[in-house]
Amino acid sequence: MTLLDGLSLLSIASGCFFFVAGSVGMLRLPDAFTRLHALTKADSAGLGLLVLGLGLQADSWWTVLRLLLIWLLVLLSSATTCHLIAQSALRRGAALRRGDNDE
Amino acid sequence: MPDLVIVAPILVPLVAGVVAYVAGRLRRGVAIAVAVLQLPLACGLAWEVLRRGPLHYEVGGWSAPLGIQLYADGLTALMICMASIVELAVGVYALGYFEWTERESQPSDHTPPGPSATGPAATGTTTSESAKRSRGGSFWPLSLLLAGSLNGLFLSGDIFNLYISLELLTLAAVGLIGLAASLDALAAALRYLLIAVVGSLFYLLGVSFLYSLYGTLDWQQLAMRFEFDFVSRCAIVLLVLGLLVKAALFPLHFWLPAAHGSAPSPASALLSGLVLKAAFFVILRLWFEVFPHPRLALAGQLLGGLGAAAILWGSLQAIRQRRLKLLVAYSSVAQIGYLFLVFALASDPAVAWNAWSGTAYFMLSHACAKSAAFLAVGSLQLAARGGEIEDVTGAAADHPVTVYAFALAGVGLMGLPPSGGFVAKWLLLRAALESHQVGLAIVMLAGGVLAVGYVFRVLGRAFAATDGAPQRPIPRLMQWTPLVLALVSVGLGLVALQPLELLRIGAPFAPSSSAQSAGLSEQAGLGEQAGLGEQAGLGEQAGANP
Amino acid sequence: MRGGRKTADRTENTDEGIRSKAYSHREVSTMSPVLWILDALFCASLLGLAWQTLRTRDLFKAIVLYIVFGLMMAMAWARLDAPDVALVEAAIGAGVTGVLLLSTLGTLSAARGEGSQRGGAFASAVPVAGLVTGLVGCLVGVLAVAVWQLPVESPGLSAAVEARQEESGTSNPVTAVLLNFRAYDTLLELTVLLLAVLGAEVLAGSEAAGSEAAEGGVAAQETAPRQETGPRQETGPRQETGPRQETGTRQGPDAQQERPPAADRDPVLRGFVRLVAPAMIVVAGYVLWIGGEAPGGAFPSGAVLAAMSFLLMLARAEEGPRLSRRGGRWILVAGLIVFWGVGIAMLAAERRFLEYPVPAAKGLVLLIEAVAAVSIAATLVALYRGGRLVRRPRRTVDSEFRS
Amino acid sequence: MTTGTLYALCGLGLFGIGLGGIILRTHLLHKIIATNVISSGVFLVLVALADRTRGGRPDPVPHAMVLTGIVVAISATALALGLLRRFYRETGRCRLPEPGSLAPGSLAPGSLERWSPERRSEGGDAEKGNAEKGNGEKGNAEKGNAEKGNAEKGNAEKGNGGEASGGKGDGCRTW
Repeated sequence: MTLLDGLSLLSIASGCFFFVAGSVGMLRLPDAFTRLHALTKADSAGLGLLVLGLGLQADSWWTVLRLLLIWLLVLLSSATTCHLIAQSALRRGAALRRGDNDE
Repeated sequence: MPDLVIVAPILVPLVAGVVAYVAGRLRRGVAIAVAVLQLPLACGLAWEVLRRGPLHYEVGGWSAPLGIQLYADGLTALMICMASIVELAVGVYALGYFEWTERESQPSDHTPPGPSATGPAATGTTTSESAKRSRGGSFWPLSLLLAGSLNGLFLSGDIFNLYISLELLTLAAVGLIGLAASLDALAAALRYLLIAVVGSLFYLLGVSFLYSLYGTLDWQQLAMRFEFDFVSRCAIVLLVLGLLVKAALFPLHFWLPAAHGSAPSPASALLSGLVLKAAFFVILRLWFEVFPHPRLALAGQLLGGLGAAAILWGSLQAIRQRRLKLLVAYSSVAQIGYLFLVFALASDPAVAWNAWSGTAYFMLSHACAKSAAFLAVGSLQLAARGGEIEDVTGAAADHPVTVYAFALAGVGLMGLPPSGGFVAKWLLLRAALESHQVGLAIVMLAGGVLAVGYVFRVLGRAFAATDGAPQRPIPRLMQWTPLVLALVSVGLGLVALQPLELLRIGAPFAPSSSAQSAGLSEQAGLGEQAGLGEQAGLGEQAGANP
Repeated sequence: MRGGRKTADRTENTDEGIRSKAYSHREVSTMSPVLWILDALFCASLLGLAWQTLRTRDLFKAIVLYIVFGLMMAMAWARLDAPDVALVEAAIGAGVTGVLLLSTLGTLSAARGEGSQRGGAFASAVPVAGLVTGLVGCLVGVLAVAVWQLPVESPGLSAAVEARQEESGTSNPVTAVLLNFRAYDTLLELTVLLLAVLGAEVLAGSEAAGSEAAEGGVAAQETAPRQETGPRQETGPRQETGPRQETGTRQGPDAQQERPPAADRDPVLRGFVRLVAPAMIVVAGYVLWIGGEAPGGAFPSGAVLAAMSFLLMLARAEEGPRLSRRGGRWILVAGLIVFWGVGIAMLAAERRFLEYPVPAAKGLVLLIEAVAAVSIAATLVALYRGGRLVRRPRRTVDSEFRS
Repeated sequence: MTTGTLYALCGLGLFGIGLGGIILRTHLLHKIIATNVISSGVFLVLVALADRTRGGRPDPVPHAMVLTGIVVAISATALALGLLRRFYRETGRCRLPEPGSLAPGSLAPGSLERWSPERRSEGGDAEKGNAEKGNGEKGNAEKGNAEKGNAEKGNAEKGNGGEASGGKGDGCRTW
């Protein structure tokens, strides 16, 4: 196992950790906004680390570029979705209480 | 050009369906033109099959395991002829039907709204008016696509292609039921859709088993490779179960009466006359030509038993109904039962040909008779402004032609001579008696008697003295089309020889010529055994050298 | 064991990067115990998701679970070496189905101003449920035995496909099967889509007294004109639209959230759409083009285009090119027309139906796919909008179209 | 056990779960989701069984079949959802009546009550009841229109008379 492999493994593992943490947060946190917070963390940081890990393994720059593109798109869309959900939750007055069916 | 003969029955209606979808006001003309065109196309196919024996056509030029093969034998040709006859009649009838229903309902739209209908409702009616027009309009592309899918199904030589055809039929049928826009129709369409989709998925699961076992989807290749092992038996169960739901055999028939009873009458005629037959056709094909095995006999007995139960149950329910269309729909439940008797009867090779050809003939004559019955009932219902059997009281005075059409269709349903139904039942009865399955023979006779019961319930009311209020006039088209179709169903009894000869080509059973000719000459009263023998010989020859 | 199958025999004439992405797991697919356990876990989670989807009473939860299930299915396809299926499953199986389900739920629960709707009880009493479970269990058990008994190797047709690949005009075997060897199936499949649109249109459009009403008795329970009073009305989004519906397109995947038409003034969403929509068109084109050689093709491409349209609708930016209703219909059937046209042209050239000449095959396949992709996208949008591609007909068009 | 077999068994499991769901769940949306689960299961079996080919390459034919199947499934789903929306809009309910109970002729006098009121309360929420009540009223008003189409008697009594004729055993009218 080379150093590159090790780094890649580390990065992927920590990415997975973010995803797990995000999922746990999604399930455990009390209201829509904090849950969103957890989710977007998983999306941005977790996926970023995964992309990093995979990019280290990729055999061409072309692939790295595409991985980055994927990450960028997910960042964009998750930010937008998060914004929309939060806005709609605000409007519905779902703030800071335990919502069963909000998101 | 002979190749065109086999592609055209699929190509023409499907393309016309697409054209009708975009054609706007031309759609009616397109639909009728195609319906008229289809009859010569079907006859051309039958002629080619008679002349050259079973036809094969490799779509895209790829041979069977890789590509899809179209296949036409006598049974296919007969089915396509059946479909084109019924579609033509229904198309012509629908011309009158939709025009009339639109015209009839328009004045009431324009009347000042009653107290319940306030301002918004009034705008609602204008919306509804245009919607209604386009709805009548949707009938044409739907029925054309239905026609094309049916022909595609009859011609298909590929079990996965059959799956798609079945789904096409399902969706087209749901659209047609939905045209009625009544609440019954909505609920019935939903139930039918869910059930039919699950049925298709059962079928598809069976297909996946067969494919993974034999590595081909072509049913003729399957037939050659078929082994009767455990996995194959599971596949048979899945395929047949899925198709049984669509063919509405007795315990699985529960969706049928509501669906066929609530669709617009032309749609009911198509659904009852043709779509049910399509699923049965696939079972018939697979059972006798792909999986034939002595050990299927027991399962065949089971299906036959269910068929017998369907005859009794459907007929009794039909007698109990208060609504005209439900009566006719339950009659379909019963008549489907007759078709399934073949699986019990054909287990005896000596009578297999009689049973099989009788069943095929039954499909043909029932398609005509049942469609005619639905069309006639649709006219009566419109004329009487009500769908109850009570409502048609005295209809015979105002609409003799329509009532006569229903009576003639009833003759076909009851199986009285000289109708096509009689020929079919005769063949089936002989098969039952010769294979000593007296029970089935009794059920068949009982079914005939019960059919007399429900047909005469309607006729009795129609001929009863009327209590005054004259019925609405209905367009000529809607009076005469059912009559013509009913006459065809009766006439089928007189020209039984040609269709039966057609059936012979590519049939799974070698006709046992003695029983065949004896049976036919007796019933048809023709007494030209020699001629028949000759014809049979010719047919066999034609089958032998394509 | 799948160890035997490897990538060695693939004709590698395409972009290496894509290959290694799409088929990368093949290298590791020797059946190690670890992998086996992972597979088993994966299957278990699929089953668990399906179970939860159908068990939960909260319909919103059920739909979300179903979407997750669809995405997991996409991964299962990838695991089973079916990247083409994975693409379509993710886009159509999970994505579009999810959108349709959610928007329907929106209509259902909008009536009561609730965010979610209870799914109601199970159909029957415990003994019946037990009986059903038992029967289904028996059926599945028997089938499982059958699967178990299947020979380890299936005959399959991969060799046959490979042998004729050269003549098919495409080097992606799935595209070859879909658009050449079994093109007839695909043609019928496009017809299925058309029928669905037709049916949806019939259902959404027929508000009026039915023909059965005129026929008499069959209880013609007519719908209220859309402007009904009653509890359903104060809701935001309505899904069904008659031909004259003027309220535009407020509903989106999150229609049940009762959003006021805020998207107009929502700069974030608009900005996002402005950025992403062109990219999606490029992606759709790329997926279409690459379908000739690698996973992709008309269906995923059409799904991407449809997704873009949903986004545009969500951002209320859909005005775009003005279309008449008839124009919309032409777009819906364009794929079918081209497909049939090619088939008939082959007949006219004394070939068999859909028998492409080998040198022209590539071009024809691409032509059919390109048009079909647009039609598929249009169809998916139309299905979402109750059978019509064009929602707001101008009056003139509407009256012209009334025949 | 090979991967193919494992996934095929999983597909069968999905098939079974979906089948149970479609039979046991009453809400139509659930039923529609259940058909989709069933179809996913069948597709999984189809591909997984064909995954066990000799040559080593996956067999593209089942893949193409599944692609077709997915498209067919979405078509059927979309149509079913269209029907459901329409059905809901007109009845305010999301469940199918018992087979035959809606078909007016076959409706026994008592059978209407058999499925409407108790199902109505079964959702356990009052709002639904309200929605339906409002709906029912509207339905009556609307019936006036519909019946004019039928009977051409176009006067107000007929509209009100709808309720009376509902007693004739016409499943839809008493809502």
